[in-house]
Amino acid sequence: MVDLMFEPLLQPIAIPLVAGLVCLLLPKTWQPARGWLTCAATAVTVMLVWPLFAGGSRTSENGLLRVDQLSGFIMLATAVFALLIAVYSLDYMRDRQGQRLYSGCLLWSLAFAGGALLAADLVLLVVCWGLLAATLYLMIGLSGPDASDAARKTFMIVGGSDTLLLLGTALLWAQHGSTRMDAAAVTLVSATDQLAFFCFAAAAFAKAGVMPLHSWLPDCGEKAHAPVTAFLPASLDKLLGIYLLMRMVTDLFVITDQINTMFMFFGSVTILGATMLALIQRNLKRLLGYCAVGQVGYILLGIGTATALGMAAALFHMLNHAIYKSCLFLGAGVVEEKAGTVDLDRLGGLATRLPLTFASFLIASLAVAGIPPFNGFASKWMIYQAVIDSGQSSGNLFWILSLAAAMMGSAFTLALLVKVLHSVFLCKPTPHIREKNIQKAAWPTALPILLLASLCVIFGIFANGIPLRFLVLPAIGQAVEFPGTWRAGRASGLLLIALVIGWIVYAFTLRNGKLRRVPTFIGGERLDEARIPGVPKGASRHVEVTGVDFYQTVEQLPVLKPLYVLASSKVFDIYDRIGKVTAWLSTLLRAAHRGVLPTYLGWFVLGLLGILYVIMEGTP
Amino acid sequence: MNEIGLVIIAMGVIFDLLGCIGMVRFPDVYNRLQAGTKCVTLGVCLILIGTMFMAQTTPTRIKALLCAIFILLTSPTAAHALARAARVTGIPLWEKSVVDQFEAERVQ
Amino acid sequence: MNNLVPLLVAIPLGVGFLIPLAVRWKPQMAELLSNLALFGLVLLSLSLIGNQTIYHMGGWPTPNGIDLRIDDLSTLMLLTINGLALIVGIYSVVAMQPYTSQHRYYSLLMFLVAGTNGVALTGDLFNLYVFMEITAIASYALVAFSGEDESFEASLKYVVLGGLSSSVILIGISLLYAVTGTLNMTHLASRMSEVGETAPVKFALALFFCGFGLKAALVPFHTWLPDAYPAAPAPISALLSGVVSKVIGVYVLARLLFNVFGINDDMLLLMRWMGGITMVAGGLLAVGQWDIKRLFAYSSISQVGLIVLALGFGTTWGVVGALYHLVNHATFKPLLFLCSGQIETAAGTRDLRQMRGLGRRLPITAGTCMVGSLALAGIPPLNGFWSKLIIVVVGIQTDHTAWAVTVVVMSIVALAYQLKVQQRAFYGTADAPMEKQLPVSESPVLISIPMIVLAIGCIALSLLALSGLEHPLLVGPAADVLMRGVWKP
Amino acid sequence: MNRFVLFILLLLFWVLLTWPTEFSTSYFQDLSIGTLVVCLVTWAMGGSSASARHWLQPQRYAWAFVYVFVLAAYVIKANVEVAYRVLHPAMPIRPGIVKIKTHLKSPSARTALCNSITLTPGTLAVDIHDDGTMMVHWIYVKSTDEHEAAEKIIGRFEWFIERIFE
Amino acid sequence: MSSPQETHGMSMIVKTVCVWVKGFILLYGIHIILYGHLTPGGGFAGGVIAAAAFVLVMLAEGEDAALKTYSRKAASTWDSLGVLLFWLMAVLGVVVAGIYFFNFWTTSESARLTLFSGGIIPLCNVGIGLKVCSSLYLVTFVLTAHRWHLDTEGKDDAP
Amino acid sequence: MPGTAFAVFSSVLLLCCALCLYRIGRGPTAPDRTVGIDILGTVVVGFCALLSLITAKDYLMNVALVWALVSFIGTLALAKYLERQQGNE
Amino acid sequence: MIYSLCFLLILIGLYGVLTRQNIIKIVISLLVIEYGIHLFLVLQGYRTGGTPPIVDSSIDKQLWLQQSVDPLPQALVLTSIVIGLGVLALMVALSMRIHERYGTFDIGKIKKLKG
Ligand code: NA
Ligand code: NA
Repeated sequence: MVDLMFEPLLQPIAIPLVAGLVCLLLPKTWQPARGWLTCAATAVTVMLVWPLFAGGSRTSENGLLRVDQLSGFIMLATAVFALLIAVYSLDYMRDRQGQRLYSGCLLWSLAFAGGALLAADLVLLVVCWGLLAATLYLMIGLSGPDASDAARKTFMIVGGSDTLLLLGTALLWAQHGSTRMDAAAVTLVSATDQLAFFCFAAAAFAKAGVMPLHSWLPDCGEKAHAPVTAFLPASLDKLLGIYLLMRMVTDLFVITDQINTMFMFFGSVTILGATMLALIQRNLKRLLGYCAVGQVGYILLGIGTATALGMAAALFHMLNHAIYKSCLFLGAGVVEEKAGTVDLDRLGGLATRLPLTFASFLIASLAVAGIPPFNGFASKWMIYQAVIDSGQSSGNLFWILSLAAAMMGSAFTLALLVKVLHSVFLCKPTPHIREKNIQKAAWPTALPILLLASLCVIFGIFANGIPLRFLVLPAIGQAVEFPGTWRAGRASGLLLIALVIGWIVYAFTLRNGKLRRVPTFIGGERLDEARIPGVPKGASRHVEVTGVDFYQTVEQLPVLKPLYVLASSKVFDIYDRIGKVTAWLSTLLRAAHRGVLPTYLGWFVLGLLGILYVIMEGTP
Repeated sequence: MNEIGLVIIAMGVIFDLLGCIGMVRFPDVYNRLQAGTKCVTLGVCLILIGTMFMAQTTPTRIKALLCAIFILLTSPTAAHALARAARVTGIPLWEKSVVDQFEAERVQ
Repeated sequence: MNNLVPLLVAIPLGVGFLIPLAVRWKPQMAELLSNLALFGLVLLSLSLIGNQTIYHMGGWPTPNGIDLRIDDLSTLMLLTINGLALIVGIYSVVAMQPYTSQHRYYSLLMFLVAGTNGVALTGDLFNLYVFMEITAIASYALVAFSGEDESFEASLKYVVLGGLSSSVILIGISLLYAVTGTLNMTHLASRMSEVGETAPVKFALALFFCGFGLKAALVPFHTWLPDAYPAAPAPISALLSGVVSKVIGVYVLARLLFNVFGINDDMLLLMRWMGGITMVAGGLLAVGQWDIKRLFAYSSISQVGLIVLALGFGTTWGVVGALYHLVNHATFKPLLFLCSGQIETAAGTRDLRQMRGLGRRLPITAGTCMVGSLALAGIPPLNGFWSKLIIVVVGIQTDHTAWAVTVVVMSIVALAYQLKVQQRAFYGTADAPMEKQLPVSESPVLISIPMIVLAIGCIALSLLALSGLEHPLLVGPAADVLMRGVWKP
Repeated sequence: MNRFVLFILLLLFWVLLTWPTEFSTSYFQDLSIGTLVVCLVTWAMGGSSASARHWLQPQRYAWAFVYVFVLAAYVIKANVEVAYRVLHPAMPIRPGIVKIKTHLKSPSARTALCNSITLTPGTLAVDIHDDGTMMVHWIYVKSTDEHEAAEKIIGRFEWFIERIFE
Repeated sequence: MSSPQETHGMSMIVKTVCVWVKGFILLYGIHIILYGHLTPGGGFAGGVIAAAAFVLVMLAEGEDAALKTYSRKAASTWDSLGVLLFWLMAVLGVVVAGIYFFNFWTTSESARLTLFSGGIIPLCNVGIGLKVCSSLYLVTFVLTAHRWHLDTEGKDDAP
Repeated sequence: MPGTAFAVFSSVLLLCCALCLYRIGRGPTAPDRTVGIDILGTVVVGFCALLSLITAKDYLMNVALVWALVSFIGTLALAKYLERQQGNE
Repeated sequence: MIYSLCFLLILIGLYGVLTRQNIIKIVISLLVIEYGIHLFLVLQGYRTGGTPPIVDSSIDKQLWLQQSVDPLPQALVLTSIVIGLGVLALMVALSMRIHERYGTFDIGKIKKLKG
């Protein structure tokens, strides 16, 4: 028992678990104490995880827990994110309902994530996986009355995937007699093994938000509190989903080419579909949710390449994605908190009012879009490389499509983030914003955002030096060849120089007011002379391009329009589809239960006859 | 004793049969009751008396006697109750009946 | 010690008849006496753990007298029955206050427990029939107890279908008696192997399938259940769903098939198909419900289907899974029914469409209900997960992967309807009229304790899994009893 | 029925019921329990306050004894008559309900009368009112006049029953 | 409860016959109960016959007369007491001999076949008889009483 | 000799029962059926007595007695039921 | 021959249960089924047991005491009748309540609970 207590693998699970319990038990009025306890517990967890991460592979005495480079790395990331979120929540949750449950769930999520990551046994993994679904459900649910639908949907998909994980585990267990993660990898020959693989894949896809199991993510992003989304769907669930996928690919199964192609296919579809859907969103958080889905596609592409480079790229992208997407969600949280809305139509001009948030948001956005020198570019670049590389070596032409999808996805992402940046921060403040007296964000809120943004920069500039070298490549465990290396440091230096020059030019020219003012032109006409229907000539006029309006045209494009129409009627939402079919079956069955006793008696006799037939005749 | 018993039982059985035939043949409830009650009561009482003669033990004889008394007491009562119920319910007499002073009185 | 065995039936019967007298003295005697009796029964059942005896009523030897049989399986059943009954009895103290003639309720409850205990104990086929009928009659009356139109309708349907099934069972018993000349189950088992699989035996078997299938609510004999459970008072729904239909349906069927007839492939096939269809139909029907108790009732059907399906896999481990799930179901489904009672009291309706945001006013109900829901949906680490895991693994092991997949799919469906309840009842904010109607504070202690105990049970029963998934405490030995096969004298 | 009389009759009934195949000392058990039980039943079922005087007049028993034979004769006659009507192909019946009046007062007497006429030739008591008017179903109505019918139907019994019961 | 006309029972003749025979029927029922171990029948059959006596009163003399003879409360009390007697006999067996329904009050072999020879069996039969008689009476009562106020009655307590 | 006689008696009584059943089934009115039931009850009493002779079983005499009782009460109940039917209409 | 009578009774009852619309008739049909079963059980007793397990004066008591006759079927039937009576009483009471509330005995019209 004492040994168990000092088991280093158990501590990072036990500490947050106990702390969570304490949080739940603390009286309602002790909120500050609870907040600080959460921070402290997560910080301690980070400290406890560090030696695990640094210490290499080991297995616990009872064989139930195990850590290696991969899980250590992800575990560390998880703990760090938890710490950041805990700090952020100090202020964010101050005046909100359900703090007690929130703190408890936050810590427990960390604990269960630790359990899932450190599990050496699939059953433990399944257990923690399901518990995470439950905490996620609770955390979304406490985000207010509107969130209940999102919570239900999330739990349906994520909890349902847990059930599939159970089936997968059971299949492996029944077929191979072991639920150890480090048992011999299963070759996908028999149908049951393939079924098991697909169960695992579905679970990982659902957790990570790969299409078509993505639909909980936008809902959740829209409805849940920003830190909740930033913590669970944006970082923790991604990390776990990808972790499971990596485990499947590296330890559990022997992957075939078809599987890889399938991964790449789903990756491409996810990239394109999610970013296109994100493009037309008007809700900032929902848009970010779709965006988050899209980024998983890249990771999947990386894994699908089945090369060490691809894996490394995927892991790196996963980390990066978690960083910048958390940053974006936390930023969105600030926006929501300060502006009282996340409706893009009602936001605007926050750049001056929330400068730090804007800066972080800008960095993270550029990172998402894959603009150098930020981290997103580094990992995406690796992914492109890996796709090209593996495609050329395998001769399967699918890689071209994938690459095209990835490129297009990047373009779309850039477009949609420009849209966001424009309509939230840059465009003219809407009346709604003008009315608000917007204060700067408090330090506990600002600190994590700034930290994450700076990570975006650091991991971008020193991609080879820090994240790849210390975090990603050890986790891959094999040598990675970089065919056409992006010299991130040098390029960044050049960019920096360019920026400095640009600033100097700006400083010496523009700031002195030596500007040539020109009339506004629209469509080749001067604005104040242009004929605008409904506006009398000479009347005061100005043009507001809110960004949203601009992208409405995208919706109307002839090829995309039908797709968007279908999407808005939830045709691509697997949750909705299956729900409809189930409801239809249920209605059918209910109609058969007419409430009339003779009918039921008739069923009784029919049943009796059926049983008689089976028993008397026997079976062949 | 046995022979006497047998004869009595035979008579009883015959009366039973006659009563039942009457019950089937007669045209309305009241006549059927007449046939049924009288003949079947007597028939069964005769059977019971015959049983008294033929039974081997005293308790059985006593029971047969008690049973006969009981039947004699209750059978006409039941018939009366039935007839009254039929009449109250308004079951009409046979159409060839000559008189119905019950109905006449009720009409008054 | 052994002499106390029949007390398991005698105490509740005696108390049941004593209650009408005792309430003349003091009306509170009804709940007091019945809860005391139930407490005693729990202690008695606890004392039986590990016991293996055959008790001869009146001291007659096996073929002539009536046997009571204690083995690990019946002990497991007794523990479940009496434990749950005690919880329900405590809950009833407050929950049944609004009803008139409470003492009848407690009498009937006692008869229900007596009958169910008797069924779990008896080693005589006809005696089993008698106890089953006692149970059934008490449940018919309890279903009608609330005195609403629907409860009478439900009870009538239950009574007609139940009566028909009892007749069918009695025909089966008569046939067996005609063929073998004995009704003692041990004796019967040995005679059966002498007689062999003749047509009358098979016929009787089919009749048992049908009759006990109705008691267990297997499709297509399930139609009484969705009417009866919602109509009954919440504690009774809890008891009926938790143990009664399981004991007089599933337990008896398993006993007869495994220990008396001797299991064969035809029976297993039938069990798999009946159980599987029941599971699917029940789950699908539950999804479409708006009446919270009706939803839970259909979910009960689905779960019983799962149990029978697991029995139909026919291996020891399959039986372990089935029994484990049976015990688990006896924690989370009663919990859900008790919660539904609280919800109904608070909201004044059972229609999920008309509720919203009860969670804030009923935190204990919301919390415990959540635990129950997740346990039923098989979310780890709650007890439902472990039994489902076992069942799925066994399904695959025995080459019934399709059924295993179905179990998993229905698990997701279960999650769907449980989340429907959660979302509709507890999340969101109550509208103004509902808000006004809601109680200011959570229910009294005597209501909360049973729910909390059951919720803890949902968590604690997973500890059984830790004692070894292949042979958990209590459940494993009970499964062995069935798998040891036909009884030998 | 008077309680004492009831007690005696019930005790008699008990003795008849428990009549053993051969008497022995153990019969005492049955008798003592019987007395106890009979007391109980008398207490439970005894009712009216009618005096026991009637039961102590021996002439009533004598008339009753005679009446049994008279009644028996009529019963047999009645049966033969009905048998005749049943078996006759033409079914010679002439039914109807006639009204008659009896001067008997006590319920027992009236009951005895009614049962008697029900058991005897062609008549069936349908109803009796408090004033003594009776409705009688007659299988072969010989007279519709109240007095004449009364004479034909009940005249032969009324006399005996009055002596036995009133 | 019910209109006076309806509690009257049946015609004078039926009433009188009822008065004559009811005591004998009850006694006969008790006889069957007490001698149940020696002759066929026993508690159940005897109970039915005893109940028949009361049911006869209810039919012929009316509900009120029946209630005067055997009140509802008395019936339900005896009902419970009957069962408890039976139950007591069963459990006493444990106390005396450690076996349920142990016939702890038997006489010698030679003294069998008399009233007291049955030991506890007659007592059990008495219990059953009380139970059967009272519940049958109550059931009949409830069923007939119910029909009478079919039109006026609203909700009654549960069955 | 008694054996054949009893056989004949039994068959005749069975015939009686059949006639009663005919009346019960045929009706035409409810009181008609009730008459059939009443008479059937009485006939069965005789039959029981006869059976007790044939089989030499004492207890059948008890059955006869009980049957007479039940039949009487049943008839009264039916009669009362019929009367009340009329009263409700 | 008489076994087919039991069978017939059960079938008639089953037919009645399935086809009748009136609750009371359904209840009666159930009773018929039950009687069929009871008849069958009683027949079992006569087939297997020699003398009925009943003491009466026509049997040598000492002999009877030594004999171990199978009293089961009668006991079964008796118990079964008692149980049947209980169920019957319940059914009738329920039917009456239903009639009171729904104003009908027609089972086809009693369907508030469905789906
Ligand atoms: Na259930
Ligand atoms: Na159930």
